[in-house]
Amino acid sequence: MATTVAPPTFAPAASSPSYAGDKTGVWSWITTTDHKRIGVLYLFTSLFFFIFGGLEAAVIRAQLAAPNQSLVSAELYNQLFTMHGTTMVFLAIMPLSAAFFNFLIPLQIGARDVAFPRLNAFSYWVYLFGGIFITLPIFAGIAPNGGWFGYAPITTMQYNPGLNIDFWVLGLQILGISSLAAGFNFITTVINLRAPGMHLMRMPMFTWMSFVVQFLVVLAFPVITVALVFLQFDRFFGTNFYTLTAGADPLLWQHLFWIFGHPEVYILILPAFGLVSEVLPTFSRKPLFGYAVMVYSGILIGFLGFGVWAHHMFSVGMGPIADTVFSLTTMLIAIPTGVKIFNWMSTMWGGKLQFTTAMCFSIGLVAMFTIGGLSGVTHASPPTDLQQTDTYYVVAHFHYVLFGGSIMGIFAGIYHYFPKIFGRLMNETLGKWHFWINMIGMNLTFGPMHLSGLLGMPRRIYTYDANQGWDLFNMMSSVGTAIIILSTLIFIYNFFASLRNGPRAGRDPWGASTLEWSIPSPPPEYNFAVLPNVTSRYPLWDVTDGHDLSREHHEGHENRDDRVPTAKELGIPMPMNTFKPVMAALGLCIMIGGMTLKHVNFYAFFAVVSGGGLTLVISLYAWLTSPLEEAH
Amino acid sequence: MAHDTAAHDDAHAHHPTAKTYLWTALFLTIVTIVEISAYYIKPWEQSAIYVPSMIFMSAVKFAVVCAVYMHLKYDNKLFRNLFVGPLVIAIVTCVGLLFLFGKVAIRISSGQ
Amino acid sequence: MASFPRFRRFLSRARTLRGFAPLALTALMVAGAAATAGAQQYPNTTFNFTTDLNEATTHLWDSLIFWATIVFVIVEVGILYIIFKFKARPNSPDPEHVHGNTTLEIAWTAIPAVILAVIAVPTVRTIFMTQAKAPANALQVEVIGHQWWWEFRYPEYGITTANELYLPVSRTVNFKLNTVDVLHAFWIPRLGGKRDLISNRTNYLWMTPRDSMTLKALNGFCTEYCGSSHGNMKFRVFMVSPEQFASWAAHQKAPAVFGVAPAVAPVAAPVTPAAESTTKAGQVGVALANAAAPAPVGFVFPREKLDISTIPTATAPASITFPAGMTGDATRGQAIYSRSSCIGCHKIDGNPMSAGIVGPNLTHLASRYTLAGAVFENTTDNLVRWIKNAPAMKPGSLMPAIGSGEYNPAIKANVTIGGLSDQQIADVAAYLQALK
Amino acid sequence: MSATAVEPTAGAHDAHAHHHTSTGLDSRKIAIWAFIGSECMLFVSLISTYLIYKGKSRVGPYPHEVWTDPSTGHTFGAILNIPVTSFSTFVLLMSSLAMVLAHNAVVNRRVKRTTFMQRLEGNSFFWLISTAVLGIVFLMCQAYEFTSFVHEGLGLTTNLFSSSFFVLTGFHGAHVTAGVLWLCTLAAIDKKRGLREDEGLVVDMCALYWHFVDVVWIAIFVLLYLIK
Repeated sequence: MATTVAPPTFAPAASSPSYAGDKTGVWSWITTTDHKRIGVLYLFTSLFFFIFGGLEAAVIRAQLAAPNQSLVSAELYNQLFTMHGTTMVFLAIMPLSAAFFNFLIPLQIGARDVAFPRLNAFSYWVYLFGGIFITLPIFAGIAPNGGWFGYAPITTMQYNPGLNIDFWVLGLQILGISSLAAGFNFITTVINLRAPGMHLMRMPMFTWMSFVVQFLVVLAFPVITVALVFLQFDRFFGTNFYTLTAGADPLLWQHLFWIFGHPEVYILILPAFGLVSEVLPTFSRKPLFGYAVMVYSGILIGFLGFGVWAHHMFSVGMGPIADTVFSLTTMLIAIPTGVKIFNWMSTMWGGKLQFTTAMCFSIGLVAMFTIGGLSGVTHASPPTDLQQTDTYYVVAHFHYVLFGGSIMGIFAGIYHYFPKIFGRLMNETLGKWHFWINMIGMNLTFGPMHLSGLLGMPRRIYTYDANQGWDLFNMMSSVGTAIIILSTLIFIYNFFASLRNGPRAGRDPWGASTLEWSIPSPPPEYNFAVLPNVTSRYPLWDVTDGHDLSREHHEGHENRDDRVPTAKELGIPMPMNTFKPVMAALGLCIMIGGMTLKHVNFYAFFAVVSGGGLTLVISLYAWLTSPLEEAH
Repeated sequence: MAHDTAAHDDAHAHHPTAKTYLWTALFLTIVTIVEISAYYIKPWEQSAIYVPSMIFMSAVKFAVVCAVYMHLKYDNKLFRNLFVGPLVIAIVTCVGLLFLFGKVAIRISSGQ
Repeated sequence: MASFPRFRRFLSRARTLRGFAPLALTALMVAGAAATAGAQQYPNTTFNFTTDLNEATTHLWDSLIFWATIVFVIVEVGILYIIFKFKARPNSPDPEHVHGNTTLEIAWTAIPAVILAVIAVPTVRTIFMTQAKAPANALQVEVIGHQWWWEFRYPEYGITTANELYLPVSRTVNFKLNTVDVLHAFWIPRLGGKRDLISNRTNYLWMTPRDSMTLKALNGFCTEYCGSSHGNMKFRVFMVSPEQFASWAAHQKAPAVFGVAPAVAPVAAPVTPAAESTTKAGQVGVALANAAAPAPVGFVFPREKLDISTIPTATAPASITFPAGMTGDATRGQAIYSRSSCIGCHKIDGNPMSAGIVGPNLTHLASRYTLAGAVFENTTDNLVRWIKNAPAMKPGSLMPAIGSGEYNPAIKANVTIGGLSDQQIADVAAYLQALK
Repeated sequence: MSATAVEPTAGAHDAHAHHHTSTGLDSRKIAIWAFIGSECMLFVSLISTYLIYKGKSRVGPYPHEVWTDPSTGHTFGAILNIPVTSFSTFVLLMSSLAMVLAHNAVVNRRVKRTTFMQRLEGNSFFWLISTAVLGIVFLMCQAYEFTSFVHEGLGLTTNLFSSSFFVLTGFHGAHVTAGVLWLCTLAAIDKKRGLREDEGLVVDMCALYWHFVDVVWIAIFVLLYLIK
């Protein structure tokens, strides 16, 4: 049941004051503390970086289309693959998920905002500035070049004296701060801001999976922070953490990195699982099969994710006991993951399947992620992994997981939630074109990589010799990349055309079941005029008072939406717009980013770092001493 | 203001008195003195139980501070879970790392 | 916005084809797997029964892919079936709100667990089998990784060589893996296994190649990203009979025989005659005179047995020019070599001046088929250009440009003092090519 | 909270304390506990690194062993100064007591206090300042320790032990410094207008952080100093 509709005491009007409408202008976006606007900012920024990272991959594939090519130099190639990985992981997929955390979590749990709205704005701006900081060097040819997991000692001053790695180390620190701040914020939001009756076991699956992800973030990021601090101190102050001559063990970096890195994999995939778990029930017209098991398997995946890190390192020679332990824990993870796949299939089983674009992408995820999961099992076994690790087989594996999994799930989420976010529907025909071309392109790109890897092609090589038996597969992969680019162009066109001209969506264009669909699209700034009282997992389906909201809105049109009153009219206190988090973020990024100048000019270094620090302190003080909301 | 009740419930939830805090401090001091003495008592320091006993004593101190000073014993169970969960993961990770870098693992891994 | 009515009609007709992509992928995978059986076409395939190690791994892979295929087919066929069967039709009723089924959920928790247990047992057995101590009588080979080339030492024979590895069949070989700089990984796909070379640590990898591998030439790669020329860090493995190995080893152990009576170039000599090299479009070469090459005293892997995949196809960049028809003199070359910066890094047994250990040991350079981490064929054309400007041929190469006037990226300037003229380079090349 | 109140404490106004919360708890306290959970992983990474590198240094000086520099012939003693560190450990332990009494004083404002001891118990400013001062004493001990190490020839870059030791204890020291600043801010507010009973949470957040920094030191003291 949903008691969220405001009493119809207000006359219908042409436009409703949504979060996007009542305050306009660039400044209102810069100073916003509204979780929905921040979500939209995340969405646009991360889509930009997604396309940027894709272009880096396009250059990589062009270089590898045929043997012995020299489109780019070895050095530039190394920067490209490093930045492709770094961009996709830290600047595209994680923040794309964050866009959905921001937009959806408060709506799904029936909250007015996140627990700390200004901290939320701070997270976004730190991400944006950090993303710019780590991306710009590629245009000067001094981008990070140590691979996205930057194994020591190739990243130490001795073997990498340029600024490249400094950008990487400091950029990741900045992005880590953004993720950590968001992590604390969302943990608190989910624990504390649920609407009355929204028990943990009534939360929508996306919120559940995101909740698990926040714990992974706050527990995994400190480890990489420490590993990066060691590296930064080594490079800046001459400490010995990775200094070979002092007897340092390069495996220290690898272990610390992967203690972070494996949970990171689940940070990337679980939100997509959550999105798919929203889409599949909606278009099957059936509740999610085995809700409780889905929750527990998500938690288990997250928890086990901390106990498998060394399976990335079977080739370093850890000895049979460690190999066995990490092999077995890795295999264990296949069980909850498999359970999820079968539960999704059972959700569809017996349903009334509507193949919207979002549904197609969701089914695509189930089909494609399965391939990535199964190839994952083949290298959970150390002896076979030794033939596969650091070859294109592994590249194929994690692209099936991250492209076939995360990106497919995120596309499903974008098509599904676009009407909620922007109030307009995306074009379904173009959506189908996007889906099918994307599906073909993806399989053509990454499918043959299984073979080139199993046929002996190492990863991260900037060129290869002819007659190795890899030419055909590489050409296929490169052609596939062009097809993915085509599909992405269709998506971009569809996105912006629909933003402008798409048909108006009602509250619940899909007949979905969760709270976010009970309010207007786009939602008013305060989300819920009256906090809903939740009595079921599917409040819009399990109607108890005979008032079938879902059907009404499904069949209804945009004109049926009554004019939505503003927060002021309803007397709901809203967080004020503020510039302070932006300034604090800017100060922080200048302070950390300015450290790169240490190797250039000490006085500039000192001036920039202290200037940034001062900005940070002053903005923080102003932030903490000013009230969040207007006095009421 | 609803604010008051929320803060009150939280802060006043059966917290111990200053006396309890003083006794706790005394206990912690005594354990610390025992620890430091153990370091100087050669037979103890060189015996096999030295390291386990030291880890045990510090674990007790750790637990007492968390339970009494940080009110975990008296507070909402949620806080305990928020702390103990990560702590367990942290300790398991630490033990795992120490094994992986330990003499045993290195000897086995060289296979020679 | 365009609505594409035609495409929509097409789509509604093509709806029965939904899920074609997974099927196509399956077909692709099966076709690919079948194709991998042919090692001729796929010279670096990882599916082999060439060593005991490889055999164990391949068996394990077979069982993994067997179960994975079953799960794959169940899931993908299941999805297809569900798509066809439960597609919304105008008259289809609203589905029942089923929330779960405990029996089913236990089943698909338990069944994968059982499958994984079935996989885990041979996995663990293989882990302990392959990581046991190598047999005491194994041939010890020390593998030392450098940015970006391989050093191989046979302590038993007192041999040090680079980038080309000779292995006798039927005898266990135990690789002792170390690196002098960053991490590398040692991988011969056809023989199986892979181990990282970790700074400040020692790793081992051992295997016993089968008889059937005699006179096979294989590729080896560095698979751990190690900097600019990671893609250029390759090596060759020549599998030979124990007798051939003994002959090769005896020859390699002796200093290069230089200055003995001139002899006919041996069959196995990798030196491309000048005439041949100048026929290449855009290439110029040198003719070598006074190459006092002795008759080969030891076994060298026969050229005609080289697999096509082991012959490099990379060419030197056109930016390095070399005058055509220049003649090098080996004796003169030896003198130039012995007073140039070469000796600071390279060692040639029999040349007391040349005792460097930073670069590859050049004692029997002329008996090798490749140069510079198995990236280039060991031809006169490539050798003179390599000496002239190595960094231009191999990005990041620690060997500096030596040709006079060439750009040296290490000092960000052109080579002046100590640089060699083209004639001097031709002489040095002649000397090196005499080192059989 | 009134608009006149100026409280430079972390997120004081960000929490919807006066809004509905599902647990009835203040969001800020949940956030600080999540933060402390995260800090566990931070310190475990640092401590693990120290323990991993223990005994792996190629040159001295060493924490517990005597070492003679082969090039100079100079002999170094065991570098760790147990008496000084025992004292600073005790100081930090007592600061935890002062901290918890400060919180006790703020949340028991309504209690009638007549005797000197009772008034002392209720003097939150005294306890806050005492905590901060004890923290500063601890930092001074650490500064003394670091300086003496450097004088004895153990710099940040000397060996694996020194790098991991200085970075670990330095990180802990940085946390103590942040805590001292936080405490001073609270004390300033208390002096200026008095912390109200309903602001117990503001003190509690600082207290939780401070105690956490203390328990980390309990672990560091045993693992680094007392176990050889």
